[in-house]
Amino acid sequence: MKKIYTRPKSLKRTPFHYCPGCGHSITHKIMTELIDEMNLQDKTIGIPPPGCSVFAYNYFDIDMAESAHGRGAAVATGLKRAYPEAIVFTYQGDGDLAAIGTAETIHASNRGENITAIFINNAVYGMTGGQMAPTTLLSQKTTTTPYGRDDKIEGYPIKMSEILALVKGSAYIERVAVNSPANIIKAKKAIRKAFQVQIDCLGFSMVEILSPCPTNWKMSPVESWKWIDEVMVKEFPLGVIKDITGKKDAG
Amino acid sequence: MKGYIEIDQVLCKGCEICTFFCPKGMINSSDKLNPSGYRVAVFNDNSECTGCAICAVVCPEVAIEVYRG
Amino acid sequence: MAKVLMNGNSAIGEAAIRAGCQCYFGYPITPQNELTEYMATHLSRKKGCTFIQAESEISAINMVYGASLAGVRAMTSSSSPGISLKQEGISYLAACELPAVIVNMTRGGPGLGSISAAQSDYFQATRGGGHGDYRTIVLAPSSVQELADLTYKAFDLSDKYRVPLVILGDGMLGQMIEPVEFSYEAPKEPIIRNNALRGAKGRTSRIVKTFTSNPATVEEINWSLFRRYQLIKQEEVVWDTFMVEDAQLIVVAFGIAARIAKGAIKSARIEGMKVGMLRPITLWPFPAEKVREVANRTNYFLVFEMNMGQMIEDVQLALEGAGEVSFYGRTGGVIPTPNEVLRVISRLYYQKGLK
Amino acid sequence: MLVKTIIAGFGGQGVLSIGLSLTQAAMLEGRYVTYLPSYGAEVRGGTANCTVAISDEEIASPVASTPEFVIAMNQPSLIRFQNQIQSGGVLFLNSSLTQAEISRGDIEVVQVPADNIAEELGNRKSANVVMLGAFIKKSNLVSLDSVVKGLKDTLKEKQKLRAINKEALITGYNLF
Repeated sequence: MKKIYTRPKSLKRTPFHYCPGCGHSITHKIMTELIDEMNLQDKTIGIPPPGCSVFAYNYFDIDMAESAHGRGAAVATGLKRAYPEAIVFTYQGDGDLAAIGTAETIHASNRGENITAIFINNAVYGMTGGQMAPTTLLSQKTTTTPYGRDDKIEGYPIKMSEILALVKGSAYIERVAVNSPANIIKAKKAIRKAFQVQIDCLGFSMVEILSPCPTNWKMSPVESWKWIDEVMVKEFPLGVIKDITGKKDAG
Repeated sequence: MKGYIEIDQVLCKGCEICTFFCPKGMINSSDKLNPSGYRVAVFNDNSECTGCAICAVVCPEVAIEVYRG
Repeated sequence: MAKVLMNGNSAIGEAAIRAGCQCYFGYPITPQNELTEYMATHLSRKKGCTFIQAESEISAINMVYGASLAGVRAMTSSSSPGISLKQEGISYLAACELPAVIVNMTRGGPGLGSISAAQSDYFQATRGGGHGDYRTIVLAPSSVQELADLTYKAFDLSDKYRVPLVILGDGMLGQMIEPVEFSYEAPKEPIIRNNALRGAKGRTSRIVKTFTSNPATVEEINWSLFRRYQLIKQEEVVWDTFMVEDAQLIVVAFGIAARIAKGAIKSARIEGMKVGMLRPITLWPFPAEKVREVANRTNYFLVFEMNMGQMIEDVQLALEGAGEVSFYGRTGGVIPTPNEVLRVISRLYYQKGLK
Repeated sequence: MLVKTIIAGFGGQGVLSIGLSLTQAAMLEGRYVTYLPSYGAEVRGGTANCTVAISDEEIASPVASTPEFVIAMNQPSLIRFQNQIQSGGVLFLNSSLTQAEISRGDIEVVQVPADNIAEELGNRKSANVVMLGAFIKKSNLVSLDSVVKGLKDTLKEKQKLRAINKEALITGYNLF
């Protein structure tokens, strides 16, 4: 029999430190699969953030550089402008991209920086221990919204994809989820397209990934994957939010 | 038997995602603990596996290799 | 090349381009805007070069970080409140051993302060400025010509030691126009450092990071930085002296204050007072040894700064009690006159019974 | 010998540009020279001004707290700077736009109807250059030749403007 599914070449043989059922692991996997399939290993540079995925460089077998919290888009901007031949992606969580780094993200997008943001939205601050994120759902309990997020106090879950779609320099924005075989395949397609948009120099691309965090959601892995379908997508609907390419799928 | 899978017992974290998604119910969690202390998944090799690779697609740990033939 | 008239801010820009600076990222703040504007005019059109007016000082310094990752010469500039915002990025640059040139055209503080010239960011510049155990090399020019000369030197030094470097000027230096001569030609080929992140082609992948879950590893990083800082202290201390040989009173001053002090000292000499000056050009590493050497000849020091007394602490540390240190300072952006400093010198000379 | 001059007027009167011409001329003569503009919010106030320091040795401070010379191109500048001039210093007044009410007896006042002369020459905008001509003659700070050469350097492309300015400069110079 033939081996039809195995570990991607650009994924190092290091066990993930992520919790069981975590969406980071899935995302790393499909990204490294794409880096292999698109033959990008020797020109891709990743900018992981502080947070759970700070150790992403232990897994991606590509050049990577840590950035300060929220500054990924600015670091990627400097890197890409200094070395335009590189394929540069930021890997950012919701606190990173949608709170502390909102300005950097919106302006990099508005300048049409030819970079790709991989935006992990799990509605919670993971590494610091389950505090409220800008994307935490209303009435969702976190360690800093112990009675549930209240819009009168904490405001509303912020929708970065919709915001960035309004910004003229953005080229491609899609929201996906990594909580089922079909969704994972769609997520991979979206990231492929985002990379292709960058290769074609069309401007800023972002894939928002609804990503399970069983530990901080206080659920089993399977429950957390279901919760995305049952609850989270109602606030964050999946699909292409902006696409200037006019093509349904990328090459 | 159309296909089979190999589960890396070191990488597996026993999250049971594969168990949940396997269309044929071929993967079960076991009582076996791996070096990290997780109850690892085991493949029930009774020839119903089609090698569809859904388990591998969803496996967060990239612990599953799929064979088909 | 013949001398041209240029303001200090533009002179830095021209010198930076000639030093091979390929990327400039800035955010407007008075009194350094001429530098940002100079780069917008002259760097942005150069082949392979980048100018971006960033959305904030924080973004600008992080863009510098990104460009430095790619191995090119990059710089940013700002003035005091903006430099405070850049400290996050400077700490990361230091931790990741990434070169960068950061210009601070200091203005009055704290807070929004004034837009006039001040030297109140001495502590911030010479003590690292951000979080963690690190230093930046700090150069303190006192004329437009020296701004240009030290800007060339800045890129070389920063690259050589892989540490971020701060040019600590002030609002007046940035604004004033003086004749300046540029002695370098811009390199024909871009300068790309080794070990840059430019894709793992034909080599193993490379990681630039500082965070680890192992404190001992971070301690090792700190030791490695510390050893480099020790080397810089040994190799790169620069100062200037003026009439110290027979001086009974030594004025210690840097940057624009040193210039003002020099005028006062010339007048004092005419009046028969034996006064000299020691001017640190590298504020970090501080010329402590030179201070001690001068102290072999006289016990009396006057530290003159445009702040409430910051460099005085380095002078006192250097002397370890071996001299008597007085202080005169104006702050908030008030610019003292040479005559004012002359009066302080005269009073001190008389009070200490110097002849 | 260190000599400091403050040149002040409305924004748009060209006070900064004649300051630069003076600085350029001093540089061409191999002197030490500094030029310091007023900057920031101040520029949008009543006056724009700059300080030019010319010396045979290094210049300690580009700031003039007590300048030897002041050129006041308008009334607010006159009011603001007349008390700063050194005793024995010279105040150059654009008498076309100022009413001299000099309260000091220890300074010399030189009246130059710069705007009127410039108007007669057919270009009122060159009033500043008329004043510069008068200033360099009276102050003897730099030579006419150096200023003409400096103008040539600073106004490379603008030939027509250079001719107008040269005429204005020489007219001002020949007033005294």
